[in-house]
Amino acid sequence: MTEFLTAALGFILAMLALGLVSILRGPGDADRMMAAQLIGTGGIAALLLLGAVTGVPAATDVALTIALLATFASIAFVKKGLPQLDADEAGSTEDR
Amino acid sequence: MTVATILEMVLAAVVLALGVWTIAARETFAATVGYVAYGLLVPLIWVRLDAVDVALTEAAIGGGLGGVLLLGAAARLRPSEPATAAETPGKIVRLSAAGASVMIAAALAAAVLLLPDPAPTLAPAAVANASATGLANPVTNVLMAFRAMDTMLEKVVLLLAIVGVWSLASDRAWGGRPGPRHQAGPHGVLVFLARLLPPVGIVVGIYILWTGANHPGGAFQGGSILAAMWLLVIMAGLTDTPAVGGRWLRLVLIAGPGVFLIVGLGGLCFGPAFLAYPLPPHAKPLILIIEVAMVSTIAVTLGLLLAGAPERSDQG
Amino acid sequence: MSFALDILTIVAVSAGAFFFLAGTVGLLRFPDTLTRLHALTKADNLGLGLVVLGLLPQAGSLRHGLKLVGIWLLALLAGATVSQLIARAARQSGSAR
Amino acid sequence: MTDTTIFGVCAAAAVGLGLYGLITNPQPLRKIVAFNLLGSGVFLLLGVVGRRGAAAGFGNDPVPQALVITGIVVAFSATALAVALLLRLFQTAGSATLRSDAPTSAGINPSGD
Repeated sequence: MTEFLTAALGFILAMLALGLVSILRGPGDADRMMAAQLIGTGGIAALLLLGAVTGVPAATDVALTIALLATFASIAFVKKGLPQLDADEAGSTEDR
Repeated sequence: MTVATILEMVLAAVVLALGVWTIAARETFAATVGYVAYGLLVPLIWVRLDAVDVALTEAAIGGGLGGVLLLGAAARLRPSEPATAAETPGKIVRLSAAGASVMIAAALAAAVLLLPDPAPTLAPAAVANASATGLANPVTNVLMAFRAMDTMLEKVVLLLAIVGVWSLASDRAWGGRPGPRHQAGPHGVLVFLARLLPPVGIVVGIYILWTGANHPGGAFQGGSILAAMWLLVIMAGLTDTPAVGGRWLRLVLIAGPGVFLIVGLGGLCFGPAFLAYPLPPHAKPLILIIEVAMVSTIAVTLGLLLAGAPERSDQG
Repeated sequence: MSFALDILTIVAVSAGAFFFLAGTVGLLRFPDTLTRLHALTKADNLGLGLVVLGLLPQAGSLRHGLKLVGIWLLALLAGATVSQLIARAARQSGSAR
Repeated sequence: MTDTTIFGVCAAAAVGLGLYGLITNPQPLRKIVAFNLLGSGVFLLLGVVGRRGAAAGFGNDPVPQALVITGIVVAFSATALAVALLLRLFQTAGSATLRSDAPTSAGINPSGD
């Protein structure tokens, strides 16, 4: 079972890396903002599998922390990444 | 080559590739995004090294708060980028820098790989004295008891950093509020998230603090989650950043190191030495009191460090 | 019983890995920001959900299992909100062609 | 090949990368990012040392772990101060260059410590 989970973990990590390549290369900043989102899902999946493989149950707590802070990072991406959004009265433009 | 070895090589390769991107990317904003991704992936290595306490801290700081700090600065400094990009040093400088970096990296790798076997360690001593505090997590024991002086001074460093940041305010904004005032409509998506997530985040933060006594976790990791939740509420426009001149704010800022210092002096007056804790049944409650005072200080300090220097006067 | 649970783990984690593959293929192949965002959020959230489902039989205690489910719910909430915000930002900055 | 070998080399490479970026990148913010990368490599090195020194039934030596946690906090404080200084420089001078009129600006350390 451990072998299988390790292989799945390696596969998901490779997918994560490929996804990051395409995101970081991507033409606009909006593409790059997806990076934290990608880590928020793929990274957590990898971390949970790693906890099961390595026999560290506390890895779940790390995943919980990353889930919260990746969300925070994504929000900050959107708020700060596009200055025009923040400058011209963020409230009205963002909520329509 | 086992499956586990291949996995470790994939993990190291992904992390290093992100490191290369962080250094080599042309735009600063893109490089910073790469650093955030790097900071959120390094915890996997720490978990693999069986250091979950550090993994928690790296996840909270490296990826979360630190990444957001650098990202905000990159967005604000964007107009200055073309001017400074022209100052790239010449080929000779770059080549010699690359040479020096490779040499230092090789020396470090050799030093780590050629450590004497078995490596010198203080772990047995840390385990032998664990009963003195009543805490089961050895890392918390080292942080809060055996090297308590380091932890106390670390809080003083945080305090000095916030004093340094605040002293950069212009005369007009002295003692005022940091950052812009965010505004958002009452029915926006962001406001929805900022109402839903912080209660969960606060529970998780307190859980991480509480579990730190016996399992990986602790005041700093919990405090950074609380800080992130606070900033989320501020970014959604539900509340404003506090004026840095406020008395209550300053009281919270010194609560952590203050309580630590009082307990330490108590050890000097009633016990054998500075920061000496009393015998087992009383040590754990004292440490918990310090941790609770520290977590509020850490949450407020980290949040204000991210918010930056005051930019608006108190009324604005 | 434990054999059946192991089978469940293998099937669910494999399916989760497949959805991560689908998400990455979508990121690499789709032409513009909005479709790539669509590929990323749908496929990856489903992938994480399946991985969590697969790890549930391996979780030692009820508390651990509940934490796993909680992480997935948090990721879903974050994914839904953040992808909305990114899509809006992309549309306004005009990078979504 | 054990985990300490792989991650030890990875950590050393991160230090090298960070150092290279710190020297060659002209933008101060990039120098700060590079310095953080360097610091993260040093922390990882300590983690690998702690892993090798694992004894008394631990996966990783608790003493270096505690040192690294303290180090991460101090590095974050220094980064926050450096970023604040940089933003203030940009605000008052209108540019974020570290270059003064004197040709050598080698002594400037953007990390703030």
